[in-house]
Amino acid sequence: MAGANDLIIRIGGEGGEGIISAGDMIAQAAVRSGLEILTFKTFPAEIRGGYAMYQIRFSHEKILSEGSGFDVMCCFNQEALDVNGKSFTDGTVLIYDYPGGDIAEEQDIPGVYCYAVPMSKIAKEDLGTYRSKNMVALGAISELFSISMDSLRATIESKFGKKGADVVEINFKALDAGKNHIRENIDKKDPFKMDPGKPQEDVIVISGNEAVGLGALLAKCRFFSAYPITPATEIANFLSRHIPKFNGTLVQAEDEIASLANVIGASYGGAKSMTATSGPGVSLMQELIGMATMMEVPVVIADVQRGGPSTGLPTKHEQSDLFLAAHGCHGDGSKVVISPEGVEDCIYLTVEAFNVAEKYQVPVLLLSDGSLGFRTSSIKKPDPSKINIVERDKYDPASGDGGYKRYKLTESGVSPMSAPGQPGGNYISTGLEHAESSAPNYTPENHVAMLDKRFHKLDNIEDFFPATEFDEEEGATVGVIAWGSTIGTAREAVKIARAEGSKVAALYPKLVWPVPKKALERFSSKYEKILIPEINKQGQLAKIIASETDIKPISYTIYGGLPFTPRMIADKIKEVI
Amino acid sequence: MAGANDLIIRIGGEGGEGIISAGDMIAQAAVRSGLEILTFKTFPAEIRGGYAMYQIRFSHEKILSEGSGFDVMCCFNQEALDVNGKSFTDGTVLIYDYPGGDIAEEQDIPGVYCYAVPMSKIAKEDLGTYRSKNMVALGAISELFSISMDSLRATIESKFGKKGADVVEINFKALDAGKNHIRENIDKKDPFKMDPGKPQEDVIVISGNEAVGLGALLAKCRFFSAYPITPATEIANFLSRHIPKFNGTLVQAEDEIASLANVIGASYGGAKSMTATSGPGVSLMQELIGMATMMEVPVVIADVQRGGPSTGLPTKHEQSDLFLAAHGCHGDGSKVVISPEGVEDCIYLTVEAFNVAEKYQVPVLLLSDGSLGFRTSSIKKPDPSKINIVERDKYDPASGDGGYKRYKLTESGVSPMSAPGQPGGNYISTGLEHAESSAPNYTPENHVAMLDKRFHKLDNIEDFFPATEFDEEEGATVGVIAWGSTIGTAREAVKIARAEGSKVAALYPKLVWPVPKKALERFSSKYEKILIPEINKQGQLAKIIASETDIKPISYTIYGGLPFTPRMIADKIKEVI
Amino acid sequence: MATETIPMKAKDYKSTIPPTWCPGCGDYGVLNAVLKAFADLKIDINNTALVSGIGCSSRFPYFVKTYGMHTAHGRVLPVATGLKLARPDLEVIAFGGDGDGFSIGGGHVPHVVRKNTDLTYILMDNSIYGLTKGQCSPTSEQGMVTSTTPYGSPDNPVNPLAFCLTYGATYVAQGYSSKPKVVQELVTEAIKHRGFSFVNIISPCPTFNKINTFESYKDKVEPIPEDHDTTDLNAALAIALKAKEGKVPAGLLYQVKTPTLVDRLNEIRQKAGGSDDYDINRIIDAYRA
Amino acid sequence: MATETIPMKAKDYKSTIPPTWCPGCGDYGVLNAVLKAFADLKIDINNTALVSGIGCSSRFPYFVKTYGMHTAHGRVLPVATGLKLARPDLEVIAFGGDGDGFSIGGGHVPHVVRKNTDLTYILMDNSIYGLTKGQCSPTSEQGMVTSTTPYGSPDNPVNPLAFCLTYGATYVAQGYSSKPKVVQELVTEAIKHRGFSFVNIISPCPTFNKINTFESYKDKVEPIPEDHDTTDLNAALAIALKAKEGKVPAGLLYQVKTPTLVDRLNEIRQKAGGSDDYDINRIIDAYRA
Ligand SMILES: Cc1ncc(C[n+]2csc(CCOP(=O)(O)OP(=O)(O)O)c2C)c(N)n1
Ligand SMILES: Cc1ncc(C[n+]2csc(CCOP(=O)(O)OP(=O)(O)O)c2C)c(N)n1
Ligand code: SF4
Ligand code: SF4
Ligand SMILES: [Mg+2]
Ligand SMILES: [Mg+2]
Repeated sequence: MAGANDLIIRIGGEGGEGIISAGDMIAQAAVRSGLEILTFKTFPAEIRGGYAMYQIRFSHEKILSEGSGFDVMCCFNQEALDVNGKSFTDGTVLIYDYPGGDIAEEQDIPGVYCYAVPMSKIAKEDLGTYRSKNMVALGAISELFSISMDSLRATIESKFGKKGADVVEINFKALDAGKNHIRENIDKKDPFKMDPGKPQEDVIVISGNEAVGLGALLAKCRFFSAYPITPATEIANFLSRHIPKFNGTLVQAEDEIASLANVIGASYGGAKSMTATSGPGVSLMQELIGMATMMEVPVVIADVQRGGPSTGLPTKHEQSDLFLAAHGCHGDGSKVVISPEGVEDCIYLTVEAFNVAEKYQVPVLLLSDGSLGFRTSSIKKPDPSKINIVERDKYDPASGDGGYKRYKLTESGVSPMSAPGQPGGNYISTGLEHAESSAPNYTPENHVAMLDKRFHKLDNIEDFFPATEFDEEEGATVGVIAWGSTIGTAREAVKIARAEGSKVAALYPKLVWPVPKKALERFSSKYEKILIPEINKQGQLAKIIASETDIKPISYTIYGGLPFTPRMIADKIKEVI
Repeated sequence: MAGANDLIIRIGGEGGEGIISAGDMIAQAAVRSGLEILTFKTFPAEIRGGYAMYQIRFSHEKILSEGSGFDVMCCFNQEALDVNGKSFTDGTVLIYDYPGGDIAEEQDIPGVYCYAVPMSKIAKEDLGTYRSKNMVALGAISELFSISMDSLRATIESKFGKKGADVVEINFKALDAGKNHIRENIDKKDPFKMDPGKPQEDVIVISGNEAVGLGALLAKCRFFSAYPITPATEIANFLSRHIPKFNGTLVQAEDEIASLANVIGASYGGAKSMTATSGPGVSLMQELIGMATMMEVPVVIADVQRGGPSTGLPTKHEQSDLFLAAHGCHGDGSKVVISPEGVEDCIYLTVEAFNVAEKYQVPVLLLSDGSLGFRTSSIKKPDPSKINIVERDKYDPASGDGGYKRYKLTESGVSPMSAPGQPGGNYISTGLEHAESSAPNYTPENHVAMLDKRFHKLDNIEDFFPATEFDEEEGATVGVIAWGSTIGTAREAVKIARAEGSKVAALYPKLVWPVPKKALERFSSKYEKILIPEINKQGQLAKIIASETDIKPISYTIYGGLPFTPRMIADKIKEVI
Repeated sequence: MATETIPMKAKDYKSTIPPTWCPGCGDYGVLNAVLKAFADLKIDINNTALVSGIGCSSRFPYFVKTYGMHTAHGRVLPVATGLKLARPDLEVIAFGGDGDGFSIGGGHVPHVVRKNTDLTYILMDNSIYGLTKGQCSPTSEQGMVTSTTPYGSPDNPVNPLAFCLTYGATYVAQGYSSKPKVVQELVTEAIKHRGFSFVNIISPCPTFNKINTFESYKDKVEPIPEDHDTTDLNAALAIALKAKEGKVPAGLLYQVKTPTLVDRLNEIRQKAGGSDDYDINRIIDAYRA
Repeated sequence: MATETIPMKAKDYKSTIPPTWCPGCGDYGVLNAVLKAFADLKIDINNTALVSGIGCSSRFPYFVKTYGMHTAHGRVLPVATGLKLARPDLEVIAFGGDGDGFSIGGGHVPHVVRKNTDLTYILMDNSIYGLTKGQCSPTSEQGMVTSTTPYGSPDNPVNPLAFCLTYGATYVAQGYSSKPKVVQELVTEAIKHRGFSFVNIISPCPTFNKINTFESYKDKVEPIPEDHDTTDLNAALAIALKAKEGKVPAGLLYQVKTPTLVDRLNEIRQKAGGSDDYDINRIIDAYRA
């Protein structure tokens, strides 16, 4: 449930009924009218024949998470009612397709405001096209909760304008039909209403996946190769449209192994390079991630996590690839794992992922997740001129120190990297253990020196990438540590818990591997109990922190394919105190 | 250095000079004469042109490890002398090819007994064939340290008999030439000598890799598919000869992914099935290991670990795939990791790996390593009639409880498994999250129930497979925990430390994932400090134990591609006390 | 619970799980034709396993009453191979899509085919990635606009028929979802064939592929001439290569009899003196010093 | 440290790392021929990268002074592809063995080939796994005894030439390590070719392959007839399929000119209005509500 000036609307029904596009439009319209929005979607793993849901949270303030529950439920069919009915509480608003739709009975649920809107019937009988059902629903919703009709019309116009005036007209008519049905037949009793805000110039609405693509472009990524996979494909979709504009290259490879191989070859050649996939792809990439570690080639791998293991729950949400990301690859492999908390982070942490990869010449995994990838959010328009870009330490042919040593044992552990074309910089990049020159070398001394080098270079990463946020509280005994998209939820939970009188602190690391030890130790030294909520079975971050520090965290895991609600974490905080 | 009745001889030179076959023969001969042996080999990663070494440890008692250093070094060339020279100590015996060989100078090393034997010269000039050089060396060695010449001759006869009497004769002549050179020219001053033992009827000499193959046959493995890789290929070599004898199937697949896919298909069909590989193969198998977890198909994957990451050090020794084995696969994957300590374990723990896989319907990884795979040992001949074999819980069509539920939520978490051919047992084995029936199901409740099931079934594994050995000591403050082939070394180290007056206890887990919590906690509750020696950079078992229990281990890692010596661990024990 | 004794009709082979394909999907036609072939052949649901990879088409096994496996993307053939080799008594039929088979799974095809592995492989080719919502597939035309190729695909397509013929397949045929009778016949013969049989079925995806539609195939699908010699590899290759001209030959391209992988493995067992109760001590004793 | 200006001789291209191959290994002949081709072509060591997989043959790049990558088993082509696409200015040449290329790497070949990726691929075919000490390779004959096939291999071999032709390669040739002059010419032309060029070189492994020895090839290697039309795909396929009769055709089988992947990607950049200083704000602004 949302607070004041905060409204959560859900639309649910059969996949393919236009729920996603209706949701997108009302979200866009709300932003046009000056509101903040954050959306949340669930799809079936099948193309047709399953339950799909689109939730929009509206507010006048920055929104941090999906929120807890919902205020308004708009049901396109009986299944949507069944799935969501159990979550109705006192004061929930139910809008449902009746009569003439899939829902056979009139609803009269105690404590719930039930508004019947015959969406299917209006669409089919009055408008002559069943496909306009979603627009009828939008009209009803905007009328009921004062979402600006002008903004909605403007959104429709910019979306369908290209398809012709008649298409726009049909949609307008459907909107009006929905609006009029409310005006004429419904006696609004519920208290929900979103006042329009002050329209803002510098706001964009973008999804998490698109934001990763945008971040890559901002970081000057010029080579991208991937293989389609849910829920990561939209990163490729975005870049396929835009990377050629920068004379960059996009390859749809034959599989994930080939895509990472492409990326490693391109990065060896000097291009900032990236791939994007989900868990199954990351599993397949293990050998080559280790090769990138060994070759010390910078690469960025976005992993939009889904429910696992195996094919699992392709369209659901989980934070369960951390073990694989941090501890995967045979042998001792040094690499970095970064995880964004929200859509804005998807932009800026993608830039950071490139910076870290280039700075340390390592593979960097960027762990997003299905909810975040599909989420759209209103965020401040990024300013490209303010983006800080780090370049790899390049070999300088003029350095003139005799034979070039690709894997020179330097103090920092990072060795200048040449690129083909540079005279004197010739070397063979290799996955075999090698001497400084890059020639194969299997002596014990050399292997020790090179393993040390590859780990040592990351010793100071926490200072280079200090993206760990402290939210301290005097007198608190419990400190919450969250990662990835659970951070937003935890932020709200902490607010709620504090508002309800609990003392609680929080730490939000964006660097999850190597774990930011200094921050973790500083934080844990102040709070007796460390609570780590995360969405996986094993408590993966909690276990990694337990093994890397002296912290003995209390692990709080859920793993049903859905995000936490702030309420859940707030309750847990109280329980732990 | 070995103790009384304990001798370590090394032969070193260029790969391809017959060092490996000479070593094999003297080892065989020693066993024939009633000694115990344990060998250790290092090869170059290239076929030609690198240093190869064969070490044999002889004793009258059971041998637990490669030992510390060596007593006798037989150098075929200068490189062997350079590599090993730094490890000479007071009393080392050096036998070297001089004059007329690759070593240009006569050796006179203070404190070292230097015996020049012109092996190349004798072979070329007296015997007319350079290839007999290794036999000349053997003759000299057996004469010097009283390795039974009769046994050597018998070994040669049984090895070369098939090739004809003249081949045997040439080898005998070379042996004699070496022996005579010692008798005539060398004044033996060193004290080393191996008295023959009592020849034993029920002893075999077998390598770690062959032992894994034998274990598989004993477990009634009838399907094996693999892709060649050093240092695991000998498992496939062994099974390719023998599995067809049992009407079983061996496939050399096109890659490691296909080999595990083959194995999963075969096991679904009801056959006990296995693959064998090394780190790079395990990396490639990650996706399908997760699939086996999800499908609940029993499979055994032998990983003969080598130096990593990436191509790394293909012929060297490391225990660095534990993180990947335990924490690999995207999503939360339940699986089991077992690690043998020596050649005998390679037989019996392979049987156990099958038992665990079948009992729990999980993928089981058997982590051996390069040293152990190539090691030959004299061991007690296994008695097939004493092997305990566990079969999977099979679906009984007569159970008549209506529709078959492949993934039934039982109390133990294990569900009876049907095999094609069984009427009424039809189902679709799947990597998608599924309901009890096996039909796809993505509801939160179901995913939670199924994840819980897949982890829960392993809850009691420590009782089913209680292969954790306690070596307690009253009053000790330090407890050593070792795994894999480091166990043998640790056993000797503990003996040494105790002999030298230290109080120390030890725990030897063979089940490394899920960690045997009860054993670890019982053990750690008694000893203040827990020391974990292992051969990898990160201290992988130490970290996993730290994350799964309250133990804060002291991690002792080396990672030069070679095993520990008992001396190193003994010294560390003292340092920690 | 006993094996069915009354002959089953096509519809009797349907499981209780209703297909999740979009209305109008070509895969329905394939399902119906395959079920008819099953009825024709009196397929025993207990001794048959349908194995698939990942994709819309790979959902196939769920909709049939036999045994089956829904594996990982691209791994249908090696999984099916393992099952067949461990259980030569079973009828093992592999199903999948163009991406599953010829993109991520393309490395397995040559080997499963050259070994003449005793499998039937039924591929539903829609020239698109259906399940992931419309990306370019290995059989998509060069220039095709999809979500990952907004400026048109730069890639020439693969030719599944020509590939399998060159790999040494011993049965190669092509059908079209809208001609269920032909598909049924080709599938029936493919299942009867000993060794590897490949049936490529053009099965349009109306949801995501707006180029290779049922409409577009109307004039392209051409029955293979009656007089085509199905034992002539060169002639078969020539037909397969017609794809370049936009033609879709339908019918049997090639069929020959050669020893299968199961045959060869049996030979090996014989050479090794294989028996179900071989005495393992004979192996162990060879390791005595 | 400046780019070499005096023309380099073949031996000048040798790095300081001596080859680690066994005495008598066919790969020495390939190395020498390739170095001569480099000298012929005045290859610039700074603008050339040799990329390989894993195997004896894949050690090749270490022995040459250019840039290079020694990658993972089977991944030579996709790594080389990435490098070439990111740096079309470079000469990128891929090297590997029969196992690397056609077993574990066999899934990449069709795609790299059909896309006409601008690479030269030189494969040293010894019909064995050399580096892992003698197992059956995808080009090993059926019946061959190796360490993993003690009763003889059950598998029919692959045909690299026929595969690449069917995949749509635009340059396909075969050489033999003992005929270095021919190899040198074929490699020279392959490097000059725009698009994907494939040179299969029979390169015996005297250490582990006792069947396909230099001796055994003496009567098998046959120059391709002078009058062969190298633009005739069917004729080329017919020659490639001669392998079945134990023949080893040597020479150029096929060469045609068609747009390359680099060409196609340039077209896409043009369509997209690509420029090095495209204003990213134009993209961002499209996301305003
Ligand atoms: C390792 C892996 N990579 C990617 C995916 C995502 N994926 C699922 S189906 C599919 C392609 C489906 O296309 P096709 O095989 O042609 O089947 P169709 O849906 O068209 O029938 C992809 C890329 C996956 N499941 N696993
Ligand atoms: C993933 C992986 N699997 C297996 C291996 C082991 N391996 C190294 S080289 C090789 C085969 C070599 O054969 P080929 O490619 O023909 O090259 P050759 O040595 O004969 O030149 C194998 C199987 C590996 N390095 N990596
Ligand atoms: S998306 Fe295409 S292939 Fe998939 S079910 Fe729908 S129509 Fe069929
Ligand atoms: S093993 Fe064979 S391929 Fe390898 S270097 Fe030796 S001869 Fe050449
Ligand atoms: Mg498809
Ligand atoms: Mg080879």
